[in-house]
This record gives sequence, structure tokens and C-alpha cells, in this order.
Amino acid sequence: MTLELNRSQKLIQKAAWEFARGEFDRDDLLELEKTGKFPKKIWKKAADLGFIGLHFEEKFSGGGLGIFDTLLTAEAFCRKDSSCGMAIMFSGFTGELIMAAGTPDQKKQYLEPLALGKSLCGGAFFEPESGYELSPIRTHAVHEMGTWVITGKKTRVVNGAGADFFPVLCETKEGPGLILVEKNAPGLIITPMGRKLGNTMTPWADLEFDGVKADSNQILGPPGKGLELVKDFLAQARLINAGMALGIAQGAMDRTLSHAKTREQFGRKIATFQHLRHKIADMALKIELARGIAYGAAQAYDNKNKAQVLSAMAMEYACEAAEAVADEAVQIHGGYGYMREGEVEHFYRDAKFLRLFCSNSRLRKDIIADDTLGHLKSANIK
Amino acid sequence: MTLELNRSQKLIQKAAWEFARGEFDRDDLLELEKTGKFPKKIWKKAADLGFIGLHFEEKFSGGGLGIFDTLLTAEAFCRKDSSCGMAIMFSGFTGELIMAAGTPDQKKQYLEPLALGKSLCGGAFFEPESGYELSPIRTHAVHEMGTWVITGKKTRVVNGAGADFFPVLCETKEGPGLILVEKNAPGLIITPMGRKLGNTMTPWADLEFDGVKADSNQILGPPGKGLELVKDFLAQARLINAGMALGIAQGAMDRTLSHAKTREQFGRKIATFQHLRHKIADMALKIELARGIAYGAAQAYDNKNKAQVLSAMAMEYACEAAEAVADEAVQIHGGYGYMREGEVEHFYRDAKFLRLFCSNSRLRKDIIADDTLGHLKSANIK
Amino acid sequence: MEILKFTKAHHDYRERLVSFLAKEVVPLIDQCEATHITPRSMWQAMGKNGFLCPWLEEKYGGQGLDFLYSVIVWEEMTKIHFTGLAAGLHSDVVVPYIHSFAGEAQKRAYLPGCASGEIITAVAMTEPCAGSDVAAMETTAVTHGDEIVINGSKTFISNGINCDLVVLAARNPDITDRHKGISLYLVEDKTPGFSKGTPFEKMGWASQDTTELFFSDCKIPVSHRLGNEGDGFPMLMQKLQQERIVCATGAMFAARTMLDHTLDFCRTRTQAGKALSKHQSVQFALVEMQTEVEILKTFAHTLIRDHMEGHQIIKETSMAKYKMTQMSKEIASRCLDIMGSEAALESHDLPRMFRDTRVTSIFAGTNEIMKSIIAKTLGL
Amino acid sequence: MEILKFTKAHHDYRERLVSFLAKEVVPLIDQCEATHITPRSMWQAMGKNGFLCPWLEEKYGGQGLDFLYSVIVWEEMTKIHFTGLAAGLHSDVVVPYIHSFAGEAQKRAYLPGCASGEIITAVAMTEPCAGSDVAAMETTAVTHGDEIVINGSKTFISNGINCDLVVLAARNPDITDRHKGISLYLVEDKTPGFSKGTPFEKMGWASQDTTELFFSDCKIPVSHRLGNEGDGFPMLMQKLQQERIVCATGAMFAARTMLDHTLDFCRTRTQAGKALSKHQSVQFALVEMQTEVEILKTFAHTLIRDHMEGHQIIKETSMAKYKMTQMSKEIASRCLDIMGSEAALESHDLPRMFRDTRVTSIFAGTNEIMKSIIAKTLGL
Repeated sequence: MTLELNRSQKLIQKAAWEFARGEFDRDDLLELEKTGKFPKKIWKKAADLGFIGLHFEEKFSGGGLGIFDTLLTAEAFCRKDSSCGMAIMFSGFTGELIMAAGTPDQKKQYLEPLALGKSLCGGAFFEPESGYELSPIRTHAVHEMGTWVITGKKTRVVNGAGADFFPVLCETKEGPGLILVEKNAPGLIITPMGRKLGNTMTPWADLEFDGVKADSNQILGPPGKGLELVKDFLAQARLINAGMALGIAQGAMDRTLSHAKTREQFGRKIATFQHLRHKIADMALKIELARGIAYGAAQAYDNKNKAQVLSAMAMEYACEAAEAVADEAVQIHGGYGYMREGEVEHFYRDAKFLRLFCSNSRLRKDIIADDTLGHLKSANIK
Repeated sequence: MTLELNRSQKLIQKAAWEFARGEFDRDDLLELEKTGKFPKKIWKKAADLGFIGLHFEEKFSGGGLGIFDTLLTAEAFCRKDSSCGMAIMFSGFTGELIMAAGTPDQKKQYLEPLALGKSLCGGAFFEPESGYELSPIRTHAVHEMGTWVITGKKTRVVNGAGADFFPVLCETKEGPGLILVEKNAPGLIITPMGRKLGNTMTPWADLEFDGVKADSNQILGPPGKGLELVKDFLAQARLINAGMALGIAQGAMDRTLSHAKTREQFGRKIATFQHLRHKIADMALKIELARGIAYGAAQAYDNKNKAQVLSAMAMEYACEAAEAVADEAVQIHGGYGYMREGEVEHFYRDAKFLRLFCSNSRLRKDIIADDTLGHLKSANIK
Repeated sequence: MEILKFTKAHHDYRERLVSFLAKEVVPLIDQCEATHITPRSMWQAMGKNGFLCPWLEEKYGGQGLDFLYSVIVWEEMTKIHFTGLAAGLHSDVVVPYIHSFAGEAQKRAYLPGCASGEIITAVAMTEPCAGSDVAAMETTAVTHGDEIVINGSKTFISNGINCDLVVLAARNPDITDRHKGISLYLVEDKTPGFSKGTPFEKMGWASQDTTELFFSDCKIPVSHRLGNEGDGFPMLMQKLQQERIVCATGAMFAARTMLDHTLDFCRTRTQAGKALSKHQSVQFALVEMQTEVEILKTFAHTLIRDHMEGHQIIKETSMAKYKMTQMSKEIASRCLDIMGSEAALESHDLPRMFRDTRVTSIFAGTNEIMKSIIAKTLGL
Repeated sequence: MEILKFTKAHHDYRERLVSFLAKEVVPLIDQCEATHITPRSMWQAMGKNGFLCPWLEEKYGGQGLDFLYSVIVWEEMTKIHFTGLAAGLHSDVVVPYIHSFAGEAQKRAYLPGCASGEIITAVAMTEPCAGSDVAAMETTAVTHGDEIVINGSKTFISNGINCDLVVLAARNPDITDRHKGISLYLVEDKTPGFSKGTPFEKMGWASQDTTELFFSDCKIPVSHRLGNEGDGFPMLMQKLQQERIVCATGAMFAARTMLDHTLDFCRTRTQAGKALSKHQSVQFALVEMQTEVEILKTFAHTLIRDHMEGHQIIKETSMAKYKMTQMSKEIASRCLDIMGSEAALESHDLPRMFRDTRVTSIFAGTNEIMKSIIAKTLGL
């Protein structure tokens, strides 16, 4: 490894791996993946042991550690099972937002239950037909007599169908704001989005706000700061995504090594074929590179380097590596790799899906190019 | 950057960059590159300032620092000019071997002049028709009456046409050994190899040993250990090669950024075209990844992790990145990029050549695969 | 850049197929995907309408049409991305074994049903330990007088549940040579000792009833051997050319279908106030993919032309198989990258196509096997 | 996989060319590479032997042969990788401007010399600030009575030192429209006010006399305008199709030549006791490259066929230009990776081919321009 972990990080890594090895039952998870169910039992247990929100504030039942520690946990969980790992790690999704902008009361009410595995949060940031552009925001919130009244639509809401509350990005008089809306707020219609190519254990939803009301104090941070808050949050999410990608790659690699060393064709172990060995070398190199940039980016973030470019790079490359490694894993497994029971097929789907999570290559490259070249005007052709 | 340098490393980096900026004259170097001449003046000055052999022992005029510091110097020099940077850095080539196995007398006689810029050394390891395989060794050394008598041929001897002495890998009765041979030893025929695709300022040569004699005490390390010594040395060389590659990539990038921000086509700066911006993003990401693995591998080496796999990975990826970045640099420069005066064209050739230096992808992937899969027998098809 | 000459008759046939599929097939696909089985009635409807084995002579119940009609069927089946109704496999991979190698009595007995869809076919080569290494198969066929007794199992068999007739490869255990002991046999469904597994759960091809086949003292008459005893391996190798052309061309059609879908998506979705298709990086990605498809289409059509003319094209077929299936996989991935997670919902078309196409570089000879074959043809 | 029909006459022509090149051209290449100039006598020898403008009608001093003869010349010139004697550029890029657009008097004056090699031609479009953006050119042509006065400069002009006749694009400064003000002119060497620079030092094409051209109150007769005033831009665009086919096909031939060289190398060098070509990873790399070449060869031949038949193939030509030049560059790099640093000595063939091929994705429209054109043809 090119970046050495410190003692505490090594302990976390080991604990997360042991938890996953002990609690992630292969056959149960294949069934959950197939049916698209959230791994509730494992989630509860992970929260009990403190694996959810390792980087949340200790005061609110978080671990008080860094994003790096959460990334290591994501890696270990996804290595054991990509789908379950993703679902468990997304159970803390948006906690960073509440940490960054929440009042103590809000943190007590919303952050703590996340860390304790008592609720899920659905980030309602994106709108139909806008891809992953955050603006323009067509969902409006009007302040009327001490109450926010929200009208509009959100889509691709992570955890949407299982969440207890939603930070909703709304246009307000003061600019973009984030308002916390409870799942049973009148006028809120939650429609599950159905099965996805990957990350099947996390239930996404479409939300419709038909004059939904929220108390004045449900605003998260100052109105007008909503966009910046979400952007910062997404940068952190990308680091955790990079950890997931790393785990997916490593998990696919583990299975491939064990397959290659046991499977025989043409009278010899397939691991003795030079072409296959070089594929394995390519995979190992990709994983090493992904780990280097993911760990480095997380460390930089925890060291107060909040530049978005490293997290965009880390997610971009780790996802690229995960997809390539999982793809080769399927290929090397042959027909068995295409079967559900071969496991690597869902690693492959999860890798592909993760690459599209809350951004895409185009958007991440825009971030990197802006950082490298400066923000020149009119980056598109006439 | 994903791996933070310490204060001393930052100082070295800065000093090397300032030296290159001050001493590397663009037009002089274009001429030297064209005519294939070693940059003697710059070499002398670099040695005077201590840039040659930063990681050699202080006792013998080295810098007493690590490979990492030499890698940083290679990066800075090659960033300013790939061809000159490579030639200067190769002027310390094989010093590592003498450090590892030399007696104090040998170090005084051979290592110190290298560090002082008073001599060049030509590593005579490879033989005609064997590619970069180190064995079988067809050059034989026989011990007769207190003298080694050497017969055989070596090729692709780095610095060969300008070197004052050569560590020669020979088969002896005790197994592979390294014998130090002076350039004017009777029976030694040195034939310059002519112009190469890249690294044109380093003069390579073919050597023929027709009963060349060397004193008993000219053996470097114990007979029988030659192969291991050369392998260890090449692992270190790969780290320095990775630094060169990094510098080539960064130098090509520097020129591309400045071109893209000034060149106009279709009425606008070309840096505003999205396609070009995304190319720049890809280049920036590749450089970041290369830097991560190169720095990480050098740090690991200096921290006594002598596993060959990281240095193989670092060279493999950094060279891949350098070639890709230099290629895009040529493309983005358009017709000018193809002209000698555009500079990037020799960065591109140097990147390609470096990738073939003392190994190739196949060999490096073998090292990585062996480390990942274990050394299984019969890695080739029947 | 026209290579193949499609006539008005071809065009009319295609039109009929397209409207048949839209009306009678497409509405049922989701159900087939969910249940991992495709109703026999759909096969029969395909047969009744002349979309199975169009090349088969009229005397065997076919229409005696040229090979391009088969190509039309693959192309249109690919456009609706429905793997359960594996017409290409049945019509152009399995039935040709019977047509080429069976005795006249067997041909008269089976071929009309193959064309009508009453008889669904499968070919059984692969075994758990004999994947790329086909000749490692362990299923045995032992002759006792007029009977052949089969023991062993096969896996990853497409049409495995629906099949009425299996072309089975098995070995004579008395012959030690890996290749010379293999023969091909016809085994009917319901033959005692022959049983089927349950459909595999797979990444894709969910409507395809892929399964295992088991043979336990399964007895068939000697007349059910195809061709001469011991000729099985060369027969397989001979027929693999057409099978690989089916796979390669299908993968190319799949790539084009995915790309067409993506072009439509990019023209209608906006980002930052303009159509995705107006963003330069999206345009270039689409252009690169379109170029791949166009170039490989030309190669596929040339390959089909040469195949129809009876040329020896093992090298080119292997190149096509590896390159087109790889392209298809890559295009699936890139299309999703461009469209983003909205298109990764299973309610869209792309996820199924992404999942379906991934197997094409594995089956009918992995791409690594293709490369080994090409290396041989190059004399390496 | 034959697309183009080469007859015995074609074959004989190729044979004659091959032996001519081996005897009269190849021995001189190294000298030309070193001096950055190719002797005019070599052009004349080419012409005398019928290897320039084979397509030109006999009445203009040509042979009236079909386009395949030109293709044969590109292919054989590529095999000896000699860029100085840019026969494709002269015969199939520049001379066609004169043939298509010049008045009969000019045609009679110049074309026989073009075929005999007495007149070497060049086309001058690019300027320092007008590369991909051709229409941004600033060289002016102003009509004064019977004369046209030219001022400005051109750069990166192939055959720039040797050229006797230049097809020059220049703009009427009175017309503001970027495209409508451009016309094409014929400028003879030695015309007062016309001067040439020195050969550029380039990565490759070292034997090619690429240089700048300068025009300072250079006066030519009005009759030296090609076609109508203001039609220059569409004329350039029309002729670019064939230019790009020359480039694309040449790049494909170059790739094949490099690969053939590498195959030979790998068959004769050993590593770890066996031929490099017996190492699986080498085999697969060779196979992958051979597959690329084979597929693009089919595309190139189909493109040439359609071009000969007069089809509109802007999209396919742009695809070919970008894809084949990219492949050629990649194959150059991969071949070196396989062979290692021994093959990177300039005494071997690969370094020159590696250096030469790198420009093909830049000139005659960069690959980025190609992608933009394709995007337009796709309606994006």
C-alpha cells in the first residue's frame, strides 16, 4: 500500500472487515439483492456497533472520527458484499449535511437517529429532467405565517422509499434553502422508483410536494446557502463512494484470485495462463491506484483541504477501476460469473451503478477541468 | 496532492525546479536533443550543487537522502526538459549498485566520482537477443591467477559510449557476479548504438569483451549474488524512472495548459471547448494518480519496504500516464505540437522510450502478477 | 457502404416480423423476464408466421429462403431485446446440426416441427468442468446393441427447459483421445433418464430458460447419433462458425440499438438549458460509438456475405465474435455513463440490454478462446 | 473478405512499382531523411515510370487508369515509409484541384508536368492562426484589373520547398463573410513576391520538405484563379473527402506495415527460451492489433469502393480518418512495447514509422474536427 494507515485506522478497518465477515451471510444477501430489500437486520447491528456515522459528532452518537474512517468501513463492507455494503453505508447519507448546518436541536432530532440506526434520511436534491444539475431549482418554498409551504417535485431520492425525513433543496425568497420534511407530512407523496441496475438494496423514490408544510425551524442552515451546503456534502459523499468502489474492486478481485487458483481448464490451473496473469496484474495495479487516490483524498479532506477536486478525482478513478475490475472478474469466472450465485455479477452491476451515483463522469470531469484550467466561460460549443 | 511532502522534500523539490529553470536553456537543449549530445555543462553544474546522487552515501559525496528525494529531482528536471532531465538523472545510474555491494575502496573509486560529476557509469547487464531477460548470462568471467578474464557481449549499456567504467554481469564459477571494468581495459570494444527514439542525450553502447582482464578486487559483492544485486538495483531505478515519467507528464501538461489558454480558434480560446477541457481533466487525473503511486512507492522503499511490486507498479503506471499525457499534449498543440520547436514532440518520444527502459510492460506485469498470484509454474501457454 | 443486398421481398418479410413482434411478442416480455420462461405458444406463433428456420427447404416444412432472412430475424429480435425467444439459437445454430448430420428419417421426423415451432431445440456441450475446454467433457455415451446409454450432465443450456429435442455431445469412455471419442446425439424430451434442472438466476437473459440437463442411464436408439461415431468434435467446430456469426452480429445489432436509444435520450433531455446532444463531450462520445458501430457493421455484413458464399472465414469470424461482443459491452456501459442514473432504472431499456449483452463475450467461445484461435490462424 | 477487385493489370502495375521503389528509391531514403529534402529527380523518375497521377486522362499526359492504381501507389509508398516523395498528396490531393477547377489552358499547361514529375505541387490552406479553423485565414488576394495581388503567409506546407506550383487559398478582404470571401489560386514558383521558408524540423516526415510560404505583393494573372471567385471554401470542402481517404487509408496501411514488421520480429526473437510469438500475452496483443487492422481494412476498402462509385460518404470518410489515424498511432506504440528498446533504435524501422504516423491524426483535419463533422452528419 502506498499510504500507510495509522493504528486507529487499522483497527477500524479490521473491525469493519470482521463485522462484515461475521454478519454478511452470502445466501441471505443474494436473496435480498434479488428481491431488492434493505438489509435491515445488518443495518441495526452495524449501528449498534457504531459503524454508522463514524465521522459524525460524538455528542450525537457519532464516532467523532474522520471521513477516512468511514471510507475504510465502506471499503470493508463493500468488499464483503457490494450491494449490502452500499445499502448500509447509504444509511448514513446526508448526516454530513445536518452536521454542517444543523442546530443542536436538529442534530438531536435527525442526526442522532441516523447514527443509532433508528432512521434513514432521503436527500431530496435532484429534479426530474435535470439530471444531476442542482439548479435551476423548480421546487419552491414560501414562508407564510411561520410555516414553509413547499411545492414541487424531487427525484432519485436516495433511501427515498424508506426514509423518515428529507432535507429538501428548495428555492426560497432568499435563494436556495434546505428544509427538513418528515415522511408523513400532509401533501407529500412518496413513490418508490422500482428496481435499479445496481444498489438494489437501497430504496429510491420520487417525491411530490403539493403544498407540504414545515415549521420555520425546519430550515437547515441559513436560507440562500442551500446550494453550497449540498455541494460540500456531495464532495464528502464522493469520498465515501470512492471507498465503496474500492471495496467492490477488492471484493471482485478476492473472488477472482480464488477462482483462478482453483479452476482448471486444458489440464492446468487457469492462473498459470500468462494472459490471465497479466489481467490480474492490471487489476491489482488499478486497485492500488484507486486506493492511493481515495485514501489520499480522504486524508486531505480530514486535514481540512475542502477542495472538491480531489474527491471528484477519487470517485472518478475508483469507480472506473471498480467497473473494470468487476468486468474482468465476470469474464475470468466465465459462465459462472454470469450467474447470480457467482456473486461477481452483482459487483459488476453495483460498480456500474455507483459510477452514476449523484453525478456522472461528465460532471466530475467538469469539476477537475475547472480546477485545472480555471473557470473559463462558455465551456460548450456554440 | 494526495501525499504530502515533508519540509526537506519540499526544499529539494524547489531547489531542483529552480536549478532546471535557471540552467536548462530551451534552445541549447533543442539543439542537444537534435544532435544527440550529452548535456555536459548542466551535468557538471548539477553535480556541483549536489543534485547527482542525492541518495548516495554522504561519506562518498552523496546527499545521504532517500530515493524519494532523487525521484523528486528527476520529476523537476524532466518537467523542465524531458531529454535533458533523463540524461542528467541517468548520470548517477548504477550508483545504487555500488552503494549496495561496494567495498569502501570501490565506493571511493567509483561511487564518489559519479556523485561529483566526474565520471559516468555504464551498466552492462543485458545481452543481445535476450531482451531484458537477465539470464541466461552468456558473458563468462574466469578467475585465473588473481585476475578475472571476461568474454562475451553486452548491449543496451546505458551511458555506454560515455562511461568511464562498467559493472558487468558475468557468469562465474560461483554463479552470476558483477565485475567492474574500466573503459580502457584491453580487449574491451565499445560501439555506440546510434540515435534512439528518445533519451537521445544519453549515449548507449554495445560492448564486446574479448578476454578483458580485471583485478580480483574488481568484483562487486560476492560472486553468485550478481543477479539479486542487479534486480534490487533495477527496482530502485524504476522508482527514479517513475519520477522521470511524472516530470515528463507534468512538463507536457504545463505546456498544454499555457497553449490552450492562449490559442484561439473559431473565435474563442480553445480552453473553453468542453471536449478539450475533459481531455485536460483526464490528463490531470492521470498525473495525480501517477504522482500518488510514485511518491507512495518511493516512500515505502525508503521505509525499508524492498518489495519489487510497488516500484514495478509505479514505473508501469507513471510511464503509461506520461505517454498518454504527452500524446494528448501533441494533439492539443496541433501542427505546432509536431514541430521540434514545440518541445512536446520530444516529451512524447521520451515518454515512449522511457516505457521501454531496462524492462517493458510485460516484464513489469509479470512482477505484479507474481506478487498478486504467487509464483505458479508454467505461466505461458503450452 | 452497402454490402448486403436486401430486396423488396426481404423488406416485406422484415415489415411483417416487426409488426408481429410488436403485437404478439413485446407485450409479453416483462412477464417472461419475471418468470424466466417463455411460453411455447410464442415459439409456435413465430413458426406459424414463418420466422423460424426460414432457410429450411420446403420439403422439410420450411420456406427455402436465403440466409439474409435469418439475419433479419436476429436483427429485429435484438431490437426488442428479448432473449427468451432465442430464434437465432434454434433456427441458425441447433437446427443446422440436424439438417446437416441427421439421417433422412430423423430429418423428416424433426425438421417440420422445428420450422413450425412445435419442436424447440437446444445444443448441449458445456459441462461444469468443460467450459472453454470443450474437449474435457465427461458425459458418456456407450453403445449397447441398438441402444446408446448416456450418463452425465450438461450446464448453461439455453432453451434448457423448453427444449423438445437436444443435440447432445458425449464421449465414448473407451476412447482415450480427448477429441476422437466425442459424438453427437439427438435426445428427445421425456426420454427416460433425461431430466432438466430449474432455470438459472442470471445477470441477464432473464426470460431465457437456461438450465442444467441430467442424463442417468438415458437410452436412445443408435439411429439418433448424428453422423459418424467419433466425428462429434469436428462437427461442433464446423458449426461453431455460424454460431459465432450469429453471436457477433447480434452483439453488433445490440450495440446499435443501445446507441439509437441513447441518441434519442440525448436529443430530448436537457442539461444547463440545452439538449444533452448539444454538449460537446456528449457529442464526441456519441460520435465515437457511432463510428465503432458503423465500422463493425461493415465488417459484419462482409462476413455474412462471405459466409453465404461459402468462404473459409474462421479467422474473421473469431475476430468478429470477440470484437463485436466487446464493443457491445463497452457501448452499454458508455451509454449509461452518458444518460446517468435515470436510465439505470430497470423501467428503462438500457439496464436489461446492459445485463443481457454481458454474456456475449463469454458464451459460444470466450473472447480469450477467440484470440487463441486467431493466433493459430496467424501461425503464432 | 474481398471488397475491391484488383485485376492482373493492377497486380502487374504493383509489381513494377515495388521493384522500382526497391531499386531507385529505397537506397536514397536515409539521405533524404537527413537533409529534409527529396531530390526532384526522384519525382521525375516516379513520373517517368507512370507512378504519378495514374488516373489522369491521356490527353493531359496521364494514363487514364482507375482509382485503384492510386491506392496501390499509397500502399506501396507506405510500406517503404518514405514521406518525402509524397505521391498521394501530389497525385490525389493537389492535382485534382487543377483537374477539376482550372481552365482548359491551365490544365494543358500544367497537368502533363504533374504527371511527368516535372511539376511538383502543393496546396496551401493552413496559417499560423488558422489551423482547424480554416476559414480564419488572413492571406489576402485583391484583384487589380487583370492581376491578382497576394499578401500573407501559409505554414506547414508539404512539398513546400520542392513545389513548382501551389494551389493557394486566400481571401478577398472586402468580403466580410468568413467563408464567402475565399478563392483558390494557382501560384507558380519564382513568381516575384512569392518565397519559401526553410524546412521545418519535425518529429517525423523528416524527408518531407514541409515549410512556410510567404506572399508579398505577389502578382498572378486573373486566369490563375481556380473556378469562380468566392467558391474557394466549398471547393476545399469538396476535395477534402479524397484527401482524407488518402490519409485514412495510408494510416491503415502504415499500421499493417508496422504490425507485419512486429510479427516478423516476434517470430525470430526469443525470450525465456522460446520465440516471443509463443508467449501468450504477446500473441494476444498481436491478435488484437491484427483484428483492428483487418476490420479497418474492410472499412477502408468499402470506403474506396463507394468513393469510386461517386457516393456521398462524408460521414464515413470522417470516421475513417479519425479511427484509422488513431489506430495507426496506437499500433505504433504497442508494437514498440512488445519489441522493447532494441526496436526503438533509429537503425530499426519502427521509430521512423512511430514518428511519421503521429501527424496523421493532426493534418488534413484533426480528429477532433472529424468528430465535429460526424456529429453534424448525425444531426447532433
